[in-house]
Amino acid sequence: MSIHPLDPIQALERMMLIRAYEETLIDLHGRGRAAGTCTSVGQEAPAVGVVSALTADDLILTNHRSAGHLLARGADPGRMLAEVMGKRDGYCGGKSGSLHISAKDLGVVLTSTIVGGELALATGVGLSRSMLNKSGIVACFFGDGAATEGRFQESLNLAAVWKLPILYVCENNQWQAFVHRKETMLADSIAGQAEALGVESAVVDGNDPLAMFDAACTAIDAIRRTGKPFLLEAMTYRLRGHFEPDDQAYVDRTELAHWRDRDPILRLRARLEREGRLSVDGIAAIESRVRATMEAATAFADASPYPGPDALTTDVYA
Amino acid sequence: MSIHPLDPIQALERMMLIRAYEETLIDLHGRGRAAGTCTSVGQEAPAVGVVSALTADDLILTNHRSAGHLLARGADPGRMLAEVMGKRDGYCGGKSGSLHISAKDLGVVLTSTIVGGELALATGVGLSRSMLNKSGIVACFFGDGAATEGRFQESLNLAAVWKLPILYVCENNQWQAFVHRKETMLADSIAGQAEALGVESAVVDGNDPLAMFDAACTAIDAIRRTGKPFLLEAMTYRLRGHFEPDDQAYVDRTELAHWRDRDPILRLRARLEREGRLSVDGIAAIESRVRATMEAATAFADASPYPGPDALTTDVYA
Amino acid sequence: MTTMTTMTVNDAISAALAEEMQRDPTVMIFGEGVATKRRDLLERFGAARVRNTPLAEGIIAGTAAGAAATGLRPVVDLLFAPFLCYAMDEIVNSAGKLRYISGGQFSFPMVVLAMTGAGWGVGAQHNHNVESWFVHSPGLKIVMPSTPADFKGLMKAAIRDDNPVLVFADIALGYSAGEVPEDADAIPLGKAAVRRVGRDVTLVSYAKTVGTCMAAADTLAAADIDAEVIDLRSLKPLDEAAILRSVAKTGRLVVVHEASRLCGVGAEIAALVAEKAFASLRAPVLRLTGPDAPAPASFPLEQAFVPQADAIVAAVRSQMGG
Amino acid sequence: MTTMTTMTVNDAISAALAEEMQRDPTVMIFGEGVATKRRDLLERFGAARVRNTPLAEGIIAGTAAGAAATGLRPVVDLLFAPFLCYAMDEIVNSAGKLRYISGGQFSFPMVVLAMTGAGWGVGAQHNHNVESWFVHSPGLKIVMPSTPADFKGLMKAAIRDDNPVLVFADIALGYSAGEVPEDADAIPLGKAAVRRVGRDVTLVSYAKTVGTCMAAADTLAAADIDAEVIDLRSLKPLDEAAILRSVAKTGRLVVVHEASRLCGVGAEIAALVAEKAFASLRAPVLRLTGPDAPAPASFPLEQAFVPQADAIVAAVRSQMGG
Ligand SMILES: Cc1ncc(C[n+]2csc(CCOP(=O)(O)OP(=O)(O)O)c2C)c(N)n1
Ligand SMILES: Cc1ncc(C[n+]2csc(CCOP(=O)(O)OP(=O)(O)O)c2C)c(N)n1
Ligand SMILES: [Mg+2]
Ligand SMILES: [Mg+2]
Repeated sequence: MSIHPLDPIQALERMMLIRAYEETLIDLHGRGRAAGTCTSVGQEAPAVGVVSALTADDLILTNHRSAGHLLARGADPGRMLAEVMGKRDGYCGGKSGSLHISAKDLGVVLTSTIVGGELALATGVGLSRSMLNKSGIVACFFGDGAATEGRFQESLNLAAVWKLPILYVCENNQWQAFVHRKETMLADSIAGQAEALGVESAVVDGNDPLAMFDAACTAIDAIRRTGKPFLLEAMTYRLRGHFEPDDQAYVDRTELAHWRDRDPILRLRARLEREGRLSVDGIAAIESRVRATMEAATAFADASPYPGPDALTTDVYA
Repeated sequence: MSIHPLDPIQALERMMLIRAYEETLIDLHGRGRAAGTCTSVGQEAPAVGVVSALTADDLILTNHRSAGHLLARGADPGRMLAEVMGKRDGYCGGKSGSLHISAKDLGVVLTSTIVGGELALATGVGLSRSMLNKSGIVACFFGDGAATEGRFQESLNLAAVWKLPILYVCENNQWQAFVHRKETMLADSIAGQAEALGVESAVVDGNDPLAMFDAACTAIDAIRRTGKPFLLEAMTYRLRGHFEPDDQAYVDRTELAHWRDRDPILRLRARLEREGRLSVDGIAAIESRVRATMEAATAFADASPYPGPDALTTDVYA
Repeated sequence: MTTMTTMTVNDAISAALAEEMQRDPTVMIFGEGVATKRRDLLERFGAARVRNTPLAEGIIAGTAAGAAATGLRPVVDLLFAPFLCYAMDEIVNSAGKLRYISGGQFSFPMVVLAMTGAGWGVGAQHNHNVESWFVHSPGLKIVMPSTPADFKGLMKAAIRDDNPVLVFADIALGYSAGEVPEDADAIPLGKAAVRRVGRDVTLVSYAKTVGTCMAAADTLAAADIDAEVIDLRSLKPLDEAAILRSVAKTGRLVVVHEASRLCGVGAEIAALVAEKAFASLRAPVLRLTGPDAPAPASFPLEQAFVPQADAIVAAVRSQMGG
Repeated sequence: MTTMTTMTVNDAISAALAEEMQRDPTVMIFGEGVATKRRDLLERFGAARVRNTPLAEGIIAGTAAGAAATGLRPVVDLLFAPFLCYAMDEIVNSAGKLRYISGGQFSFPMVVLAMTGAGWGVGAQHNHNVESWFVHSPGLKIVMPSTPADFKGLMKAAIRDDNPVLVFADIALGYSAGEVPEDADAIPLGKAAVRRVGRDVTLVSYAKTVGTCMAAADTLAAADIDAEVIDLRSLKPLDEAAILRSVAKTGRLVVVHEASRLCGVGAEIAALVAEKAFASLRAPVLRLTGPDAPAPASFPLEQAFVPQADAIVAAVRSQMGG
């Protein structure tokens, strides 16, 4: 099943919506109205690039930094904000909060805040795809830190041996909470481990949504053709702290500056302007649409009631 | 610290002692006097080759198939048999049984029957070597099955990042209980994973104790020189069942026959005879020494009393 | 009238697996050596539904959870209870919690099978009765039967249940035989069985120590002490009504299990009765359990680890004030 | 006379770490972000003794166990209790059992630190009170203090103990301040503290709900009901004598904790009393605990998860027959 090419203007708008969503959350958190949350600021490209390459029957598993993946999949920012605020209209009725949002109707099976949980369950979702002869593949987003949990090896190895249709997407953002990636592994890339396990892989510029989209299309074609898993490693950077609040005092200033210059949104926008494909009015129009969307979303979430006390013990057992 | 070369005649005698020990156990088990045990029949070469390359202050961690490693280290077969039979004079007072024998005075820190336990603790033993400025290194024996547990990746990665003096020895015996290795991994060797994690490795003929000894000496020199871990992968074969009893009905006959022809003991013996270094009397002398040792060991274990009932709850807490 | 066949506990588990796989094509089983050891299932249902796995309990359980959330009903054999320690995250944090966390969007119909208990003499890394960990954890169900018929019926119910169910098999019972109804259907989870009706004291147990309680009851009967023996069968849901009904009648309770004492299932039952049957209690509630120690390998020590019939008799006599 | 300083629970833990690392060069600490978040310790004791690790709880705990068996006294910070699920094998099957399995040849002097409990609002994969799992497991000790002074003293004792000790920090208490003696030494493991002396009812608790019990006691006092409040501090060893002494006096027991009910520490205490203080019991033993559900993220639900003072008051009134 082929995907129409990714319109760079649309990609830009999606990335800007994700950024605006996170900035809304940061603001809400600052005003004590949202619990600690991990933002995807700086990592919008893998989300938009990869998710745009998926079809409706593909399934997604992701980690604690999942807002971009959800929004790129078309999730309602209002229901997402409501969930973060623990409101009844959140995707999980307020029981998840920001860190485990799943949305069955969008094919988002899991946001795991147990680092590695997404890797552990992805094989099962891939297994059900093949056992039930479903056409969909599974996209599993995880971080470079998750790649140091043994589940990474276990998941890729089982997917390789059982030929499971899984697109593994590692967002190598150089940080694992308060630890720099270089403190946790000798290699600069995890792709070598995938190769050693017999899983094909590609390392991609994780701050370029178009490059991510193309790489994802190629990988997904290979998965559909061979039935085998594939690993995409997106080289990107966590521009904000691990969670809110985090002053990033432990982050090397030059490294941060280097990556700020490569902000995926500014980069794509500059390129499109340079190529004369994005006018001042064009960008203004996008900005106002995004602003309107987030204002409506915030209003919706604010208006949503908290779940009633009975919700404390519902949904525990079938 | 250098090791005098390994005398092939001594190597042969040690391997024959290990084989005789296992055959004694099989016999005891057959007569209902020892609980289920995993024998090392066919895997005597890595034990004798690697352990002979260790010095007195090196430490050993191993897995459920540890009789060879213990005997090569000079363990008393009488105390080992007593442990298997749950007797008071066993290395662990009968509390371990066959599957977890440790011997502090021999530097054998752990026999883990949790597959992967030896990999999980080895890094800590390596850490204490470097923190306490001990000259010894750590030898960690594990199987190809253990290499499919995530702890394998976690252990090698931490050892690489922290530069821990660990000699990882994978006895790739082609089987993981009742599952053939090929059902559990795509590659024929796990060395590629070590390389991907930045751990140097070598694949060795695991049915040749002299080759194992030489490879171990080279690896240990590298570890002492660089402080970094090293992986040796011994290609060998489990000639008996997973544990006693096991009719091996699930084992391919040609594969088994192929490896029986490469029995490490018969091979070395034939070679030494061919080279005229082992006479008929010589082999007879070894055989009678081994027989005498095992007869004495069995008598010792038989004579040893069971622990008293109070032992049930001693040694739980310090 | 239903005809009976005699089969062992292991055969009862196999029969339940075969019947449920026959009944429902989404049921499958995998684990270390499963396809090798269950050749019959492999030949009957094929290599896709009966699989060997790499040696990695975490991904086995995680794969089961992911498959369960998206349309399959996996059964995983994790071999021995201590090995579940490698799969705790997948069982507790994922399978047990994600229905709730997702606000009920996803279900986790999966079964985790494991052996435990004294009998093989291979020590504490194969033998550790950890069932109470899972009773304490939300979203899970736990069964630990004592008869072939219950193993078959509860295994079938576990496979059909839409929640994650852990089935613990007491290794000492594996080859014990018993009658199983030919047309046995699922036995509902959460229902205890009264193995012996009595009026003087209630003995509550599960797994192999149910037999120990029956033996103690016979000895007590000879001394005109009439013990009621309750086999819990399911540890979660717990059949509180059956326990309270019996204690209301007898006024005396002894809980017996091999798992160690502190925060075990016996503690829960004693606490339940101390709250909800307080008025009918006529004697201290007693627990006979394994010690707070790892399981020893040495045969005589391993035997001593398990509560014995004479200790139960002595406990009851002390309650009867004799 | 000892001078007092006021410090938070988090500061008390840091102070204990610094003092023990100063006292004993074999003490070290590592974990995800430990060197980043504990800059003070890093600068004072160096990069060899204060380390960041890869994100892998299993190998962190296993490394601690291996190091403890061979001469070091590691402290590992596993961050949040649910993450211990990735380290269960190393904690339970290795650290907890290998002294016994080895016939006493090896010791495992290590400390595992983790936060848990309601208060942050981030849900069930960060908040799960699993302390009773470890109470049930042999070879481990568990502390869960409620005051800065106890955190400091028990943390020091945990580091000096030759057994593996788990220290659970109730996240809601992290920034709560209290007086800590300047020259505070280790507080022995296994000793409860009587926070309030009373004669009518015994309230037993630990961690944040000790404060809830104190509040309830004040309300009860206004109604001339005199509650004794016991803070367990250590969950294993459990100070059985302190509990039995109090219940022998009051004849009434209410156990309060945030962990869920089934097979929790409250079950153990209720069972203990139903056996050993049966004669003095004048009312049903009650437990007020978190529900058998994962921890919700939603603020009002998270608050509702934790036992409240008015519920304790109502429980006691029911015991007083009114
Ligand atoms: C099992 C587990 N351990 C630790 C944590 C705490 N934690 C949350 S996110 C995080 C860092 C994850 O790093 P990475 O996988 O690279 O993802 P990133 O945050 O960089 O996107 C840590 C340590 C957790 N949630 N789960
Ligand atoms: C964690 C764990 N899972 C499963 C087992 C059961 N088991 C014991 S040995 C074994 C096979 C181990 O294979 P490998 O690591 O290759 O060692 P080998 O037996 O071949 O020497 C298995 C599955 C175990 N002891 N521990
Ligand atoms: Mg990262
Ligand atoms: Mg093997």
